[in-house]
Amino acid sequence: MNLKKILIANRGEIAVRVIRACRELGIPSVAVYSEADRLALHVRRADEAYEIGPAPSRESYLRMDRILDVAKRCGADAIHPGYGFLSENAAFARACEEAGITFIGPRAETIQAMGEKTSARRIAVEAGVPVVPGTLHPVASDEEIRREASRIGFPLMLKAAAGGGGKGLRLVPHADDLATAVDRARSEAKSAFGDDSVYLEKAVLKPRHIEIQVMADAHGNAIHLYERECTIQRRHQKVIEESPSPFLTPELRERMGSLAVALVKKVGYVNAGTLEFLVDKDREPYFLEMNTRLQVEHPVTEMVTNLDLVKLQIRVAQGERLPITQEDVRQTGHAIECRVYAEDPERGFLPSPGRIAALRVPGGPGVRDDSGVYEGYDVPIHYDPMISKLVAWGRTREDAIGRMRRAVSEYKVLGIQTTLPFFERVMRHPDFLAGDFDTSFVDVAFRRHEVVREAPWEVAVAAAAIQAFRDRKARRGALSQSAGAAPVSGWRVRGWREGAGGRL
Amino acid sequence: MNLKKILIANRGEIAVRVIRACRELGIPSVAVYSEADRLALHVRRADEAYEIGPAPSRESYLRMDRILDVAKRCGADAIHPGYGFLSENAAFARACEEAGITFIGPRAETIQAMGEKTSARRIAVEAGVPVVPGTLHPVASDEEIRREASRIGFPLMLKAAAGGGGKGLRLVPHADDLATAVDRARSEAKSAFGDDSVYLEKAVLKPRHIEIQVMADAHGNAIHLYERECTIQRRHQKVIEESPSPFLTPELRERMGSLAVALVKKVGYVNAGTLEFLVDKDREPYFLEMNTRLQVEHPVTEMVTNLDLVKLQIRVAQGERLPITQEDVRQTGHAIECRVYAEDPERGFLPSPGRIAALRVPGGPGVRDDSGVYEGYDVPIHYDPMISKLVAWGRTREDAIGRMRRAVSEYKVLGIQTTLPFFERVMRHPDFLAGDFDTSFVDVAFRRHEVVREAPWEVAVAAAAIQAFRDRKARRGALSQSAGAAPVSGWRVRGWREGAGGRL
Amino acid sequence: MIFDVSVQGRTVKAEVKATTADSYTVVIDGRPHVVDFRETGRDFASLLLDGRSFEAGLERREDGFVVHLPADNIAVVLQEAARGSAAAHKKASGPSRVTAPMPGKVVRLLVEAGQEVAAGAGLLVMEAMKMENELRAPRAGRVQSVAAREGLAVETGALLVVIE
Amino acid sequence: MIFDVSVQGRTVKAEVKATTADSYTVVIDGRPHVVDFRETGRDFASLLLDGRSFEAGLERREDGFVVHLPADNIAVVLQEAARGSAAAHKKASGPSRVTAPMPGKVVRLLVEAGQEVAAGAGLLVMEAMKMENELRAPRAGRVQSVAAREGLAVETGALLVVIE
Repeated sequence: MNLKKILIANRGEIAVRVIRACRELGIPSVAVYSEADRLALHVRRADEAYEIGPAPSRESYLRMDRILDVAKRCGADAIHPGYGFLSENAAFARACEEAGITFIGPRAETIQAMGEKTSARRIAVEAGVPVVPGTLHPVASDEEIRREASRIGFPLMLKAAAGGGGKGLRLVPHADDLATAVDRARSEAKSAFGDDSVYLEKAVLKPRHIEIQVMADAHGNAIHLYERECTIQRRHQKVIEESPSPFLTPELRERMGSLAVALVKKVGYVNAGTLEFLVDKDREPYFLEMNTRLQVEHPVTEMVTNLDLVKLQIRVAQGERLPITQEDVRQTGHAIECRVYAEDPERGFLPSPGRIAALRVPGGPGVRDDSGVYEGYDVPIHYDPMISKLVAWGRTREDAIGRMRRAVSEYKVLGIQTTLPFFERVMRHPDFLAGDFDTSFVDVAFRRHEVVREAPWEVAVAAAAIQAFRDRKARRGALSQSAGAAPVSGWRVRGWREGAGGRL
Repeated sequence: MNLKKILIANRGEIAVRVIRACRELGIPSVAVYSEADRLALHVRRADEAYEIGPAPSRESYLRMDRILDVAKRCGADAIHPGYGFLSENAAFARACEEAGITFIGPRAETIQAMGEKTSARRIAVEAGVPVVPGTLHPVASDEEIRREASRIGFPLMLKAAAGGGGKGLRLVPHADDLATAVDRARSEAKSAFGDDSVYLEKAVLKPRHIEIQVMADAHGNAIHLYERECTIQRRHQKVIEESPSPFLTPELRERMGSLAVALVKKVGYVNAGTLEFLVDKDREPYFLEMNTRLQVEHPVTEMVTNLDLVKLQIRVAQGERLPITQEDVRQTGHAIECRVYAEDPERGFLPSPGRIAALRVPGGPGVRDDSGVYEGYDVPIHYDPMISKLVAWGRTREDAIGRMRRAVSEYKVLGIQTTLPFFERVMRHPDFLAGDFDTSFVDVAFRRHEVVREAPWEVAVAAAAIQAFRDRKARRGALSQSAGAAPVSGWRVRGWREGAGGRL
Repeated sequence: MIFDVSVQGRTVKAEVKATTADSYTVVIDGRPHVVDFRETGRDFASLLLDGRSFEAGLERREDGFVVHLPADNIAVVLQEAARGSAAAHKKASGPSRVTAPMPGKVVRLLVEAGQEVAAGAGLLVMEAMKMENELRAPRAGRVQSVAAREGLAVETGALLVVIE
Repeated sequence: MIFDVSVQGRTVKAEVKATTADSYTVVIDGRPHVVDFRETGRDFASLLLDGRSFEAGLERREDGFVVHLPADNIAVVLQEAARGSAAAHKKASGPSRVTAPMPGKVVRLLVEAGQEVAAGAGLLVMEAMKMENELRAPRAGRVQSVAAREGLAVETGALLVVIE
């Protein structure tokens, strides 16, 4: 069975990523968009595009009924959910199945069993996969939360049962912080996932976040595509991922891969998925959760395995067998991903939406830019601030870092703040170069150990002063020879003032 | 010995390519530029940049004295020559050696022996490598050319002895065409290489151009990195290259690789080089010539072998041993390169220099853009019209073609004509998809068999009519709500008129 | 607003009506299309036509636009109909003016005034971007005049040869 | 033309003189630099300083530029010296006005007028791009007024809280 037309129930760079795969396979693609997204790149790149509601996700990208209605009207016989939004919503997968539309992902019952974190933990425990001590059920009442918290002990992690991507996730250092943290986590979980139930886990100290990519077909074949190192996070959200992990030994890599495949086979998993582990400083892995969908950081796996995960997803959804066995999967070289966010790293990663006044993207060997924006685009305030994923591949980790550094130096985003200057510093940080970091890297180690660089501030002053000189001359009509330079339409005003505060 | 600073004696995309490798390795790079190239991308991307003379190559990029002078003044201890210009000039390599500057390429004597085509053919014959029948010496007098031509027979090829890249190369169908062709070839050869001597070869009918990439260190180790298929040419210049060749059998691939390594070892070759072969319809290979330098199409080899040829060149030039043996070199997947020229494919590939009004480059998985231009850049009339090399990789040839098609659809160059629309058609052409083509593909097969596509001309009309409507309304001051759209500075005028002629 | 349009050898009429700020009805030879048109940067637009999405690069030319669509670049020559439909009248007969199709240098003249030439006969050789290109006669006729001089640099559009 | 410049905590004087169309002498705190400056597109320039090459993105701000260099983005605040060197006077004391650092929604107020707050104490929670962010007091003091209201959408720069 070949799919005839694929609707992408998502936006931004991941929608563009899926549309690219469709185009390469010759399958027509359909975008859906909110009122705020008429000008988004995924709308421009798809073969068809339909509006599905107002800006808030709840009224557009989370509206199953509208999305299914579009699919039926335009004749799409499959839906790719991307990540976030409805990608781990079992009810949506079931609604697709009932409407006779192929959901490109696991079966609804698997999403339910593995997507709900406490249930997945129970299944893992049954399968003999080690988990972090904590509650094996969502905890409803504040009273029960207090009781469980004192049983587990502090510091602990508070997590949205339906969550993902760091949303509804809180570290609670002491009992005193519990009440506030619960409120905050519930409120974020409610707005992000429409479900405010939470669970508790013991906080593993100085942990590494390492995940295993898996892929399974409907014929019982399952493989793992090695690990991704996702330890570098800010606000519990990944910012840099790489594969292989500089931390894993070959034995541990093998063990984690086998655990992942065993768990996947046990639940009859189909399509792409990711098993997240915490690895403590003694190199003990603890299963954290399973993401029953494509992952933001899938490109690092694609670059080291020479596989296209989205195309594999589509083939598996068509009922095909996996075209490769575990023995065919090789980890070649090293890949690093930097998530380019519209955020200001100088101000605690504060969101920085707005118009992209100019954009220059890096090219050349070993560099991949999975972007969801373009020059002239207004990054909206309504959605996730990630505007692009920059990925570099090299034969060695050192090669990949050199390439990433070079790519970051070529990447220019004018008009908004981005995390690019942050990556420039990380790629020179001795702890990062040594592969020696844990989840506190951004918050602690990085701030303490400021990297010394030659800051050519005189060059910046010279450039600014000459440009100001030229602008003033031009305004006074004295500089008639500046023919090639179109006048700039207006001053770009963004008044950062005092008060943005320290650690936001 | 580690190189401290590398001067790139070239311009355009290849200079940018080498600068990127330097930056990734942490080695400072030095650009040189002609008066016409102050705004060229390689000047912007290098760490240092120095002017070396007026626009004509003879007065700038071919001026060894000025380039060496810059190298000495700025403390560069190595020179990368790129391709073209001085890259195969033995006198330049020797002058570098004498100045104590590392020439990143083979030794001067090897360039002389292998770079001069008739000498290389003699050496090949001695080494038992088959060559196309023709003159084994450059032919000076018109009288001797006539005599040799009638000995070899028509059709024959006339070639510049110092040539490369299709310059000074002419197919002579009949004896009548000989005199004109000799004049033309000599004149081009003189202006391109400063040397007007030519030689003659029997024209092989319906040939394939297949070349073998080699790499050798100064310690006697030499490997080949498989083949590139370079059959698709216009005006005897390659436009599309791929690896592997859809034409080669595993046996022939093995045989050609072994022939190449044998020849390389025989002459004590060091650094990167390419052996070009013609393969006739009976799959007999004939050695044509050796290019003792990096090749335009090196990225396809990089993508299928996961090696960085420029970094390998630098390491070998530093005296290092090759970090890999023949057994480590694998051909993984399939890569295709399309050379984006500033030329109009609708008008016989007529050059189309001028200002790039807008530029959008493709991204996403498996796509590499090695560009030498940017938005706002004026493509000058003085140099080669290649503005970028677009490369796509896939697991299979079909995958790579799908990806190239997708990448071409994302690539936008406004303001000048390019070969991109041509590639769009090639990537749908049944003969190309079947891998069934020879060097006449562009000239004959492609014109005969026009590919039928849905041409959404109504969409073009709607877009143009609406934009014209908006422009007129805006000019009449009636459309006050078009705030976001900056007015365009001027009409872009390019009056193509009748008379450009058919087959230029 | 009504336009006379030439596109890919066709001549059509296109009428544009604005319905809202971004929505237009374009009637092309009697067939109406509802188009949601948005500028996405200075030289680009996003069009939705009955759900179909198109990304267009809009390159302004003297007489219209070259519209860059993913599959091809399409030249659209257009003129407001009110001013008289002159668009179609361009291909007049009379002497053929052979002009420089690119900036470059005239390397060699192959004809002189008064000479008879066949269609496709070489007229002169130009060099640009390191390639020599032969310009050929668009039709048979007599060379009326040769404006080009050997060794001279010329701009795009410069008159080189007139054939009558 | 002389500018008072603030950059990375420094305050310097920069004098610009044009020598030819593209060549400038910039004297920064007494040290002269010869700069070949060319615009390369609308928001970019290529600079050569004594052979060193720099690609700069020039982002215009109300009070100067953010200069994007390969290694970092550097904010340069500058003002013509003739008009009085006011650039350095901006950081005055007095009440601290806490303004919205981004467009978003005020989710929760954590203080009210009259309340004493410590430096770093939470003032309110804003939501933007799906994240909740706590805005904290830049210094200790008394909350003079709270302009923000829960549930309200605010633009960048909107006044939220004043601390005296």
